Amino acid sequence: MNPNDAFILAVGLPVIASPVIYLIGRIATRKNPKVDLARWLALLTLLADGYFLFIAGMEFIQSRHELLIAIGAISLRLDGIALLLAAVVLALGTLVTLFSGPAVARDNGRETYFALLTAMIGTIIGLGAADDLFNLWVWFEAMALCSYVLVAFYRNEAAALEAGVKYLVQSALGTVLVLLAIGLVFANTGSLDLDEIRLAAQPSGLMLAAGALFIIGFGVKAALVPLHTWLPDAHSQAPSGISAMLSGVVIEAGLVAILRALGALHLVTVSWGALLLGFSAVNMLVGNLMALRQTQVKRLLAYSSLSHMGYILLGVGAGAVMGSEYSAAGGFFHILTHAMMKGLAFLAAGALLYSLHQAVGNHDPLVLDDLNGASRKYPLAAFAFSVAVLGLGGLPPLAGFMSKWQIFVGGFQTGNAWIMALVVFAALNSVLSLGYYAPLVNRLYRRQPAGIVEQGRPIPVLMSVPMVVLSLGVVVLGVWPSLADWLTGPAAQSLLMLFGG
Amino acid sequence: MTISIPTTVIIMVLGLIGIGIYALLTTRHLIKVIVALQLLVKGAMLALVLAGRLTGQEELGQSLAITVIIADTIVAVIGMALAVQVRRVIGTLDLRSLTSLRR
Amino acid sequence: MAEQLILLTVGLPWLGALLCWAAGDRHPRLQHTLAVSFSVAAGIAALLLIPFGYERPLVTLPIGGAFGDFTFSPDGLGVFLAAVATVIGSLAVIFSVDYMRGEAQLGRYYAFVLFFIGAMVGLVLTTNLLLMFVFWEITALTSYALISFHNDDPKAVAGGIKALIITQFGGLGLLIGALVLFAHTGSYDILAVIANPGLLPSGALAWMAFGCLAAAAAKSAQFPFQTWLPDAMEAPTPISALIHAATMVNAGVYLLARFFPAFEGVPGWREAVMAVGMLSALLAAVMAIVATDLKRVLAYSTVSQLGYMVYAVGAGGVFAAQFHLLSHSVFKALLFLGAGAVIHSVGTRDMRQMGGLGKKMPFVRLVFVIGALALAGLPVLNGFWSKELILEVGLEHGNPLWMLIVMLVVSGLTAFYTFRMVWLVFYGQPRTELHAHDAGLAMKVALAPLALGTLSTWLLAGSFSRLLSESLPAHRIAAFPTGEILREVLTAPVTLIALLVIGLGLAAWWQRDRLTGLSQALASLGKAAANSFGFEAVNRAVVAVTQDSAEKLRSTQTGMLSWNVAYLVAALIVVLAILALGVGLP
Amino acid sequence: MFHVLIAAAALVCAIQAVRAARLLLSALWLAGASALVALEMYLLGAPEIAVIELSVGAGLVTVLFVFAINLTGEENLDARRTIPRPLSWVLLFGASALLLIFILPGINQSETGQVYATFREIFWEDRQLDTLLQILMILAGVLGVLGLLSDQKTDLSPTQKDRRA
Repeated sequence: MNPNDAFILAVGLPVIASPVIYLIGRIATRKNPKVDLARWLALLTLLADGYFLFIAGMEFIQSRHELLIAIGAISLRLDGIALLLAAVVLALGTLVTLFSGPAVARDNGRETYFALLTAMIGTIIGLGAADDLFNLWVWFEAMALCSYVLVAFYRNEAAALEAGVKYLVQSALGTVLVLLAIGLVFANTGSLDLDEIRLAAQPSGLMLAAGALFIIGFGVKAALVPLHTWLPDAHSQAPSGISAMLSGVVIEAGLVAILRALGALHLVTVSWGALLLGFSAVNMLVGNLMALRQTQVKRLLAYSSLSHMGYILLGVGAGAVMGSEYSAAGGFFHILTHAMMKGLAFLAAGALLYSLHQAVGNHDPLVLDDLNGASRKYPLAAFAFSVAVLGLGGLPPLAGFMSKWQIFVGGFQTGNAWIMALVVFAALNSVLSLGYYAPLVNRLYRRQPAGIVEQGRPIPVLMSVPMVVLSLGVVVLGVWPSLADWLTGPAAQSLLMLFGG
Repeated sequence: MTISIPTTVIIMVLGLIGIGIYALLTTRHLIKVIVALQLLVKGAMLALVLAGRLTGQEELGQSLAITVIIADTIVAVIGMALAVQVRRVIGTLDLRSLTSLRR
Repeated sequence: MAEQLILLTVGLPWLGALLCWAAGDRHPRLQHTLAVSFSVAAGIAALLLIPFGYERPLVTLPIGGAFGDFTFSPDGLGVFLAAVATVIGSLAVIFSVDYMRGEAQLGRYYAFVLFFIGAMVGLVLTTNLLLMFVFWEITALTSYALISFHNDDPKAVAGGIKALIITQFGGLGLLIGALVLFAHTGSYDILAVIANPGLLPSGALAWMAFGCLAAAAAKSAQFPFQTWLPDAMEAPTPISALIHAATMVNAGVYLLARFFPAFEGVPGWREAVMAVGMLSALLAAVMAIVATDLKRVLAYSTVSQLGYMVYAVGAGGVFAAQFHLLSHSVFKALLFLGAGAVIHSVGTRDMRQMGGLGKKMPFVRLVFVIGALALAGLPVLNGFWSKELILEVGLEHGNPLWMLIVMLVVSGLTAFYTFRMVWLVFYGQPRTELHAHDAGLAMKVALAPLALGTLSTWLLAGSFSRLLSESLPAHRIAAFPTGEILREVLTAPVTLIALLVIGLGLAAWWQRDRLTGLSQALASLGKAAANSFGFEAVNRAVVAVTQDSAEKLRSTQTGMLSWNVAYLVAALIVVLAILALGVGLP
Repeated sequence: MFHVLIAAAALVCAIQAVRAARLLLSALWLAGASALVALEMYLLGAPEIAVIELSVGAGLVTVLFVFAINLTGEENLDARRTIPRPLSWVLLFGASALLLIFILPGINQSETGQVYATFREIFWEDRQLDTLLQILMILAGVLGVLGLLSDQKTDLSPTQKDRRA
C-alpha cells in the first residue's frame, strides 16, 4: 500500500467510521438488546487504523522524510510529533474500547459512546497532523465536541452534568481565545499555513498577544494551572475509559496544539520556552499538593495528571528553549509512559468502580476506603493499580522512572542553572508525590477487606485484558527504555525543527 | 479625529469578547452563560472576517467564519441540551447549585 | 562464566520473587520452599563469583542514548557485598520459615525479600550510575513495602512511608550526581570518574561528592536523616535483620567507599563525611542507652555502628570501613534474628517486660551474647578487630584528634547499652509472666552460622585486604596477611585505650546504682535523646506544613464556574505581562 | 463613522443581553447583536457570511434559545454575586487593556492585498478539509443531543431516586 494513502486512511478512517458505528450499532441493538455490535465495530476500525498508521509511520521512520499530503490548500503532515500522538491515541483508544464494553453496557447510549470515542480518536490523529493553523483549530474543536458528551455520559447524574457544564464552558472560552489569536496571526501574516507563518512571523505586540492567546486558549485543554479547574471534575465524573483517554491523550493533544502554534511563532520572542517552563513548575507543585489530601480515587488521579503535565512541559520546554534533544525526547517519552500509566490507573480504578459500585446500580464515587484489602478479591486490578501508581511516582523498574530520568538528563545537559534547578524541583515533587501514591498501594494490600469489597461483583474478563497489556508495557519500558526511542527520537527532532530549524 | 475601520472593528471584537467574559464572571444562570458564549464567538468570528479583509482575502476569511458558525452553533446546542438535562436532574439552572464538585 | 554468574545472582532472586508471587497464598509450603531454594541458590552463585573479583570482567547490556549502556563489573567491593547480601539474605529467608509461619500474604513477603536481594546485588555490581540509582531506588521500594508489610497497622504504614520519603529525599543527591556525571562526560561510567576525577570540573565534582554524601547519609540512616530507621522496626524481624541492619543500610557506606578516590580531593568532603559519621555514632549511642524497645535499641546501635564505618571512610580507611561492614553485617544480623526469636516467643518488644528469659531460651541466649560481645567490641570477636582498625585509622592522615576521642567515648557507650540490653532481656528476675520457648529448627539453622561467623570472620582479614587491594587500584589499599593485621591491632596504643574505655562502660553498668548523681545529671539528656534530639519534631513540622498548605490550596478549587473563568482571565493577564517584560531564560 | 455607530449599537445590544432580567429578552438582545455583527461583516466585504450569520446566528440560535427557555422555564435568581464585582472589573479591564495595547499598533499596519479566488473555490476546494470536518461536528452535535436528551426508560440510580423522592 502506498504510504501516502495509508496516511490519509489513518486520519480519515475513524472519522468516517464513526457514523457507521452508530447506525449499525443502533440497528443491531434494536433487534437484540444484548448484541453490542458498536464496540466490536469500533475495535475493528481502530485495529485497521493501526495497520494504516503502521504503514505510513514505517515509511516515515525508515526514509526520515515527513509525509506531506495536500487536500486543497490545507496539508496534513506526518512528522515525529504527529506519529507519536497518533500511536499513543490509537493504542490507548483500542484498549479503552476493549475495556469499555461492560462499563457502558447497562446504559442505553453505548452506540453514542463508541461512535464518539472513535471520532475523538480520529480527531486527535488529525490534530497531530494538521499543518494549517485554522485546520488545527477545527480538529481541536471537533475533538472537544466529541468529548463534551462523553464527559457527561452519565446524564442522569447531577455530578456528571455539572462536570460537563464546566468542561464545555471553559473549553468554549478557550477555543474563542484561540480563534481570536488565529485572526490576529492571519491579519498579520496573511497566511494560515504553519510553515509560511513561521517564515513571516516577526516580533510585534500583535504576535505576542496571539501567542498569549494560544497558550491560554489551548492551555485550557492542556490543563495548565490555573486553567485546569475543569479537569478534576471532568476526569472524575466521566466513564473510566473516557477518564483514561482524557488524562492519557486529550490534555497532551492540547499541548501538541500549543507547540504547533508557538512553533510557528518561535521567532517572535524568547519568552515561549520560559513560559512553558514556568507553567511546568506551577503544574507540578499544584498538582501534587492538590492530590495529597484527596479522598476520591479518580479525583486524586486527575490532580496527579496536572503534575505529570508539568514534567512533560519541563521536557518539551527545555527542548524548545535550549534545543536539547534528550529533554524533548524525554518529554515525549513521558507523554507515552504517562498515557500508559495513567490509562492503566484509570482503567484499574474503573474496574474496581464498576465491580464495587456500578454493577450494583450505584453511582457513588470510588473513595480511598473502598480500596482497603481489595487485593484479596481482585488481585489483578490491585496489582495493575499498584504498578500504575508506583510508576507514576517514578519508582524503578517502571516506565515512569525512565521517562522522568530522560527529562532530567536532558535538563542537566543544557547546563542552564534555571533548568537544572527546575529539574531538582521536579525530582523533589516526585518524592512528594509518593506521599499520596504509596498509601494507595498500602490500602490495596490490607488484610481486612472493606465491607464493600466483600460484596463486590467479579471483574469481567474483557476489562482485565487491557490491564494486563498495560501493566506489561509499563514494566517492559521500565526495564528496557530504549524500546521507545524509535518513536520519541523523531518526535524530539520534529520539536527542535519547530522551534529552531 | 477619525477612527480607522480596523481600529473600530478590533474594539468591537474585544468589546464583544470582554462583555462575554464579564457575563461569564458575573452571571449565575446557565442559559445566560450560553448567551455569553455566543457573544464571545461573534467577536472571534468578526476578527477572522476582519483579518480576511485586511489581507485582501475576504473570501478566505468568510470561509473560516462559516466553519466557526457551525462549530459554535453546535456548542450552543450541546450546551442547551446540557442545560435542559441539568434542569431535569438537578432542578435548577443556578450555577451556585452546580458546585458539588469542589476541593 | 562470570557473566552467567552475575546474571544468576541478580536474576535468580527475581525469578524466585515472581514464582513466589505466582504460587498464590493458598500454597504456603510451596512458597517457603521456593523462597529458600532460590535465595540459597543465589547465595551459592554469589560465593562462586568471589574469585572473579580479581579479574573484574565486564558485562554490557546495550541500551544507549540517555540511559547509557547497562554494565556490570564484579570487583572486590562488589563481590564481597553481593556475597553478604545473598548469604545473609538466604539465612533471613530460612529464619522466616519459622518466623512467618501461618502469616497471611506470604507471596508478597517473599517476593519483596527476593526482589530486594536481587536489587542489592545489582546495586553493588553495576558500574553504570543510572543503573546504580535504579537499584538504589528498588531497594528503597522493597524496604518500604516490607516495613509496611502489616498494612493494617497504622504504625507500620507510617514507618514505611517515612522511610520511603526520607531515603528518596536523600536519594536526590545521587540523582544529581548521576546527572552531573552524564552532563559532563556523556556516560554513566563510574570506573572512569574514579580512575580520573579530572574528567569533571571541580565545581561539578563537588556537587556530585556532596550529593552522594547526602544520599549515603539518608540510606545509611546517618545524621541528619537518622530518624527513619527506628520507625522501620515495624517490619517483620527477619527484614530488620536483612535490610535494616546487614545490607541495604550498608549501601550508603558502599557508595562513599566506592567513590572515595574520586571525591577525597574535594575540599571539605572528607571532613564532612567524618563529621556525619561521628555525630551519627554519638547521637545514636546516647539514644540507645535510654530506649526500652528491644528492636529500637538494635536500630540505634545500627545507626551508631554505621557511623563508625562512615567515619572510617572519611578518615581514609576504606578497608577498615569495609571490614567493619562485614563484621557488623554478621553480628547485627545475628542480634536481630536472636531478638526476633525472643519477640516471636514472648510476643512483645518491650524490654521492661522481659527479664530472666535466658533460662527458657538457652540457645538464643548463647548466640545473642556472642553477638552482643562483638557489638561491644570485646576481643576476640569480629567486632573487636574491625572497630580497632577504624580507631587506628582515626590517628592517620592527619585526622582531627578530637573526633577520634569522641569515637572512643562512643565505644564506651556502646558497651554500656549492649550490656544493659542483654541484662534486661536474659538475666535478672522475670518482670512479667511471659510464656517463652526456645527457637525452632529453621531459626536455629539460621542463627548458628551467624554465631560461628561472629566468632571467625576476622580470620578473613588478610585475604579480604588482598582482594580489595588487587581489584581496586584507585583506592590504594595496602594488602597485608591476617597475622600482620592482627599484630598491628594488638600492638597499637589506641587499642589499649579503647579497651579501657569499653571496660569503663561495663563498669558503669555494674555500678549503675552508685552513679545516681550522674544519672540524674544525665536525665535531661536522656529525655532529649528519647525525642531524637528534636529531629522527630523537624520531621513532623515538615509533614504538617506540607499537609496544611495542601489543605489550604484545596479551597482554591471552589467548584464555581465564575471563579474558574476568573483564574483563566488572570492567567491571561499574567502571561501578557510576562511577554511585555520579555522574560527569557538567561 | 457608520462603523463606529454599528459597533456601539452592537456593544449596547451585547450589554443588554447580559443585563436583561428575563431570559427571553436576553435571547432577543443577542439576536440584535448578531444582526449588527452580520451588518458589520457585510460592510467589511463578506456578504455570504453575513447572510449565514443572520440566518443562523440571529435566527436559528434564537429559536433554539426560545425552545430551551420554554423547556427549562424562567427562573428568578436572587441577586447574590458569584465573585466580587470589583474583581471582575479589574480582570476585565486588565485583560482588555493589555490586549488592546498589544494589538492596536499592529492591526492598522496590515494592508489590503489582491483577491485571488472566489468564495466558492475557497470554501469547497481550498478548505474542503474544514468543510468535511463540519459534518463530523454536526454528527457529534446530533449524537450529543440524542445522547443527552433521549427518553430515560432505563433504570434510575439509587441516588437519583432519592433526589426524586
